[in-house]
Amino acid sequence: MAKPFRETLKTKDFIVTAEAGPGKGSNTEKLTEHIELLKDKVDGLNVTDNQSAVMRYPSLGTCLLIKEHGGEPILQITCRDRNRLAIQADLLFAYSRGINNVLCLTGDAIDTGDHKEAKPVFDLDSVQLIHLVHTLNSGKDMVGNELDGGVDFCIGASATPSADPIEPQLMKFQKKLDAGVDFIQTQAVYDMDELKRFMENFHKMDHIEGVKILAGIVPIWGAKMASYMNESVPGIYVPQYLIDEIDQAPKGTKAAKGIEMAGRLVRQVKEEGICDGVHVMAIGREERVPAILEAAGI
Amino acid sequence: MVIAERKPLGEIRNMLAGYKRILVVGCGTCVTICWAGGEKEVGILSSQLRLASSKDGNELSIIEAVVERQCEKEMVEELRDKVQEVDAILSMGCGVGVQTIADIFEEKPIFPALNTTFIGMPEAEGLWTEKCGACGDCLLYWTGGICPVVRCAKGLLNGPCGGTRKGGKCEIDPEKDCAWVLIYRRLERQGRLDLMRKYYEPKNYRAVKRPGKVQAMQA
Amino acid sequence: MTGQNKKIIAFCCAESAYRAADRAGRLGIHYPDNVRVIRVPCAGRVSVLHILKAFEKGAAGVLVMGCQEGACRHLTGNIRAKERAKYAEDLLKEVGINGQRVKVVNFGPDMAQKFAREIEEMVEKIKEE
Amino acid sequence: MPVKIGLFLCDCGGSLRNIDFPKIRENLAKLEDIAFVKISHNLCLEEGEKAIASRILGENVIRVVIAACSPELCEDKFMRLLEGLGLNPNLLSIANIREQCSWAHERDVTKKALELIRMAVNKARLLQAVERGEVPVNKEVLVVGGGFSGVKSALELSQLGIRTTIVERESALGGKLRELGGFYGVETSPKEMLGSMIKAIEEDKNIEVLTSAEVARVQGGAGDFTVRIRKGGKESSRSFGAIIFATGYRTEILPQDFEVEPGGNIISQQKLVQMLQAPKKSERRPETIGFALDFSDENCRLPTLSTLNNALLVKEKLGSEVYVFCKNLKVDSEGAEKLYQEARDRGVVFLKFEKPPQIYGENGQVKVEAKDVLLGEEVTLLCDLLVAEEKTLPSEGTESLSSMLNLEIDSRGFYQAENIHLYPVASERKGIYFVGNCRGDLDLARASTDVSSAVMNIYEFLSPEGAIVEVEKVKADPQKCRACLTCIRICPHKAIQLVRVDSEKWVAKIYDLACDRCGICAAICPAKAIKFEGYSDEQILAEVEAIGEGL
Repeated sequence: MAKPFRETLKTKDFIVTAEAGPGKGSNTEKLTEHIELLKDKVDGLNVTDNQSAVMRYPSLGTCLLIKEHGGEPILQITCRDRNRLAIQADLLFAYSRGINNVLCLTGDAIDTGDHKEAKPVFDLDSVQLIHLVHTLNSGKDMVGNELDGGVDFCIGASATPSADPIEPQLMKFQKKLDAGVDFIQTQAVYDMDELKRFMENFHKMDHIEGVKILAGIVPIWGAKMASYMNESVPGIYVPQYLIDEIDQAPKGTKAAKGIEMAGRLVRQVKEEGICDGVHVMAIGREERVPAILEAAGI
Repeated sequence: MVIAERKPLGEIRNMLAGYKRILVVGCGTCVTICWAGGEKEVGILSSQLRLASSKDGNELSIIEAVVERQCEKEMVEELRDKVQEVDAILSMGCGVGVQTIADIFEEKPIFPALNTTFIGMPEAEGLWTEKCGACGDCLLYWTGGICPVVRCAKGLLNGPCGGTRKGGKCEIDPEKDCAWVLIYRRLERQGRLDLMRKYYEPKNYRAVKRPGKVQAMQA
Repeated sequence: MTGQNKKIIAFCCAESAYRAADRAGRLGIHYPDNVRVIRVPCAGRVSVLHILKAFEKGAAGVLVMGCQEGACRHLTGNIRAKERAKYAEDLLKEVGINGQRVKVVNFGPDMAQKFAREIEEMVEKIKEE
Repeated sequence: MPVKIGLFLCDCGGSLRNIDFPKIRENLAKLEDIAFVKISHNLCLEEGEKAIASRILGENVIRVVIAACSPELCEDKFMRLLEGLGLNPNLLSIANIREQCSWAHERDVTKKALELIRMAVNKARLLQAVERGEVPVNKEVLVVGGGFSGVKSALELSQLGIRTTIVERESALGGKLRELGGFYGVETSPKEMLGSMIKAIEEDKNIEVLTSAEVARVQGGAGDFTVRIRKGGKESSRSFGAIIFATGYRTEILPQDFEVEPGGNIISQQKLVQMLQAPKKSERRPETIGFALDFSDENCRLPTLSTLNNALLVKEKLGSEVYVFCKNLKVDSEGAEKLYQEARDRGVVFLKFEKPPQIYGENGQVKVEAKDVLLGEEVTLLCDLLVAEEKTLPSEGTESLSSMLNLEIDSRGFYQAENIHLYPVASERKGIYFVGNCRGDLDLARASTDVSSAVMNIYEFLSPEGAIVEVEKVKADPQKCRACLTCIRICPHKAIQLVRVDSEKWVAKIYDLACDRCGICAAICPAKAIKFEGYSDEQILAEVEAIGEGL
């Protein structure tokens, strides 16, 4: 059985998490393969919740699968698809089945997904969700009723180090820290100077004791894919010099080059001690995560 | 001001299939100002309908009329004689106008010629943009007069989200400014950024029990 | 009803197109006689409703003839006419009438040849259908 | 009682052979509201007019349709004729059966002629009378800018008995007059001219001068402008009938044209004039002075003039060597040709070049290298001083003033005249005029002609007849108007304002004096509230209606 993530956060000096993206359908074969492959290599396995507003196998279901296989799941919850009743109910269920790490996200807009005519919920936003989890942790529901059987979640949130303009993002980040989080998994970072500036800002903020920052790593496998992400995946800004680098890699060696580049980023974060760990999001290429970690010397 | 937009002709003609005598009613207030359902647009739609039906060889007789304000019972009442002479009514008012006419002339089928889109203001000549969502609990006092409930794609109270694009643009549309970046810049200029640093509780989305009702005190 | 008696209505700006039409007559330049000229003070006076009503009353083609761009005495008359013709075209397409039947033409007061040619072109166009 | 229409057909002396007039008469006489159908041969002559007069007076006709030649030729004459008979001239509708019918087609066009006449008859049925009336007009004029053109305008207006107010941004009148060296060939120097002008202004009770004052806001339309003037921190509002802009120009050296930084021995024309008028003892007399001209800007009438003037001034005062580097000297200003000859006679050397000369600083002097077109070889000259080329630009504030008043400015930023050939001094808004250099670089003579034509325009505009207009020919119906501001925003002549009707409802009001009768507002009004009498929607659609009727 994997160690609870909250312990790992306290004890381990370089934390590695990865992301398992469920497919569109009830067949969980491939998903299980990914879980088996990654569960022992990472300290926590995030599960996306209808990523990019595309309808998929549920995040809660995948977490249960990870628990059954002895992994340490991190449940991602977005505010796009559920209102405050549904979110609280899901959290109670998750905790009762041993899932006690949650990443609170606002969620991608409906327009970026494949059900463009759906009614967006956004009853809460990420900061309000963090407050909600704390309320549940204190044994009460959102309107103050006592819970028969409480919960105790390890709470995570995200941040966008390369946002432009950066000041509004930093203010939002401060609100999340004020609300109280245990760990932060950032959006994809590529420019280490930007990340360093972000970390400098972080150290000047308050309520940061014990908060672990994991740098988000999204490997790129080709120039077209990278520019597509820039264009339509929210919160991702791949700098041109990296797009050119992957572009120059001869055909057929793109995968290896992608792994090498991602590995280089992870190693730099580790060796220069920029963050407390990394969160590798391989978006559909989970099988390459071990190779990336290897390339980074982990 | 209520903003509306005319439905495509094809959709309107499908609604009117089988009806021979139609009353096309414009409204002289909001939809005139936003060029959707005023007297001129009534003329244009009626002319289109006559042209289309004569082209298909079926006869169609149209009476054109304009009510000062379609959401007032007394003003809609003036249509009574014309309504007798027709099989169906095509209203070019906003959704409220359509329903006021429907309530008064219950025996006659009523069809909307417009799509009521939002409460907004003229941005440029012929261009209107949404500014208010009538949420019933106005919070413009702490956002520097920019409404995130309507102008932020996700209606966040503790914005911005992580998806803002380079240059402070919105996640869903590179042309659209992120409302929260606009709020940040305005509050910064006014030196009131602490308003944005504050945490805001989840919004009371039932401030107005829908469908809303307002009972004013007897003046 | 439309296209049956094949009339063309030409809204002519009194400052330019109308004078070009007169000049064509004076120079003996002949053109098809199924055009009916309606004199307007400026091409900007022609509204989309006039264009649609012209078709409704049986016109097979409508020409809105204004001054050269930049030479309009009222600065924006001819540009507005162009935008309105575009709107009228879309409205006609919705009805199933070929949008080409509406056309905005820019004139100088002495362009008699061009006036005749534009009428001939439109007569050709309405014959095709 | 149906409308009684008198219909006159003119067969232009029998020359319109491809029209069967009796057939048309027989067809139209049947219509019950046609009083009579008179065929004649020469309506345009004396005889024809008498025929019209007698028939109209004979029968109580209240609408007249004339089928004849183009309205461009006969409309005004027939309108005056009707007026003479006590009939409102707008109750006339003309069918063009000559140029656009008989002459335009070979074969028989009786059918087309009939249809054209039916169109005119349909329109005539709906015509309404439009009375002429005088619009109260404020007789005072505002002159913005106190330079030569501004002051001259005020003086000339005052001679015609018109009160003017000059608003001048600087603390004293004069503008460029205070900077220019001299108008060579004109005896009085700028200083004396300014002096005499100011004396005339002071003695003239018709002219009020407000210095260090600025126009803050302008509202209203032709004949009735309300102008807020800011002076000494206070704003006062005054009303005027017309406004003349005489805001002049400014000159600027274009640093990027020189490798060497201006200043030191590269100076402006103005600095040269100051040196000549008040030579400081300490300065060494410059041996050679060079002038650089039209490097980058073709429209350089003024720089050419000031170069020639100052070159002669240098010859007269210092007698030093003078070189003028130019591409092609523009001498089309008044007396410029003579000035050029005199300069040549006094020994000023003109060097013509294709490409702009290279200019370097060299131990305190300016080295100029250029390929002289006439000599066909590279020429290098050392000058103690180089008077740099200056670009003429509109004076500061032209941009903001024009946007405040919705006036057009041309690509170089000067005010855009309504029609550069026919009405060079008029803006596209009636009652607002531009004189002098605020509309492009003009020499003294051209500026004076500007002033007199603007003054004449204003005199006519403010005279009793000038304010006679067809009252409410284009009118926004207060009942139907929704004050949606569309017409106000798009009117090219800014002739429409929002006004309160019986002190509560806002509606659009069209100012007859400023309205140029184009009808763009009537076409765009979403409530069809604007009626353009003579070209109303109903009247235009009535003409369209006739097309369906055929024979």
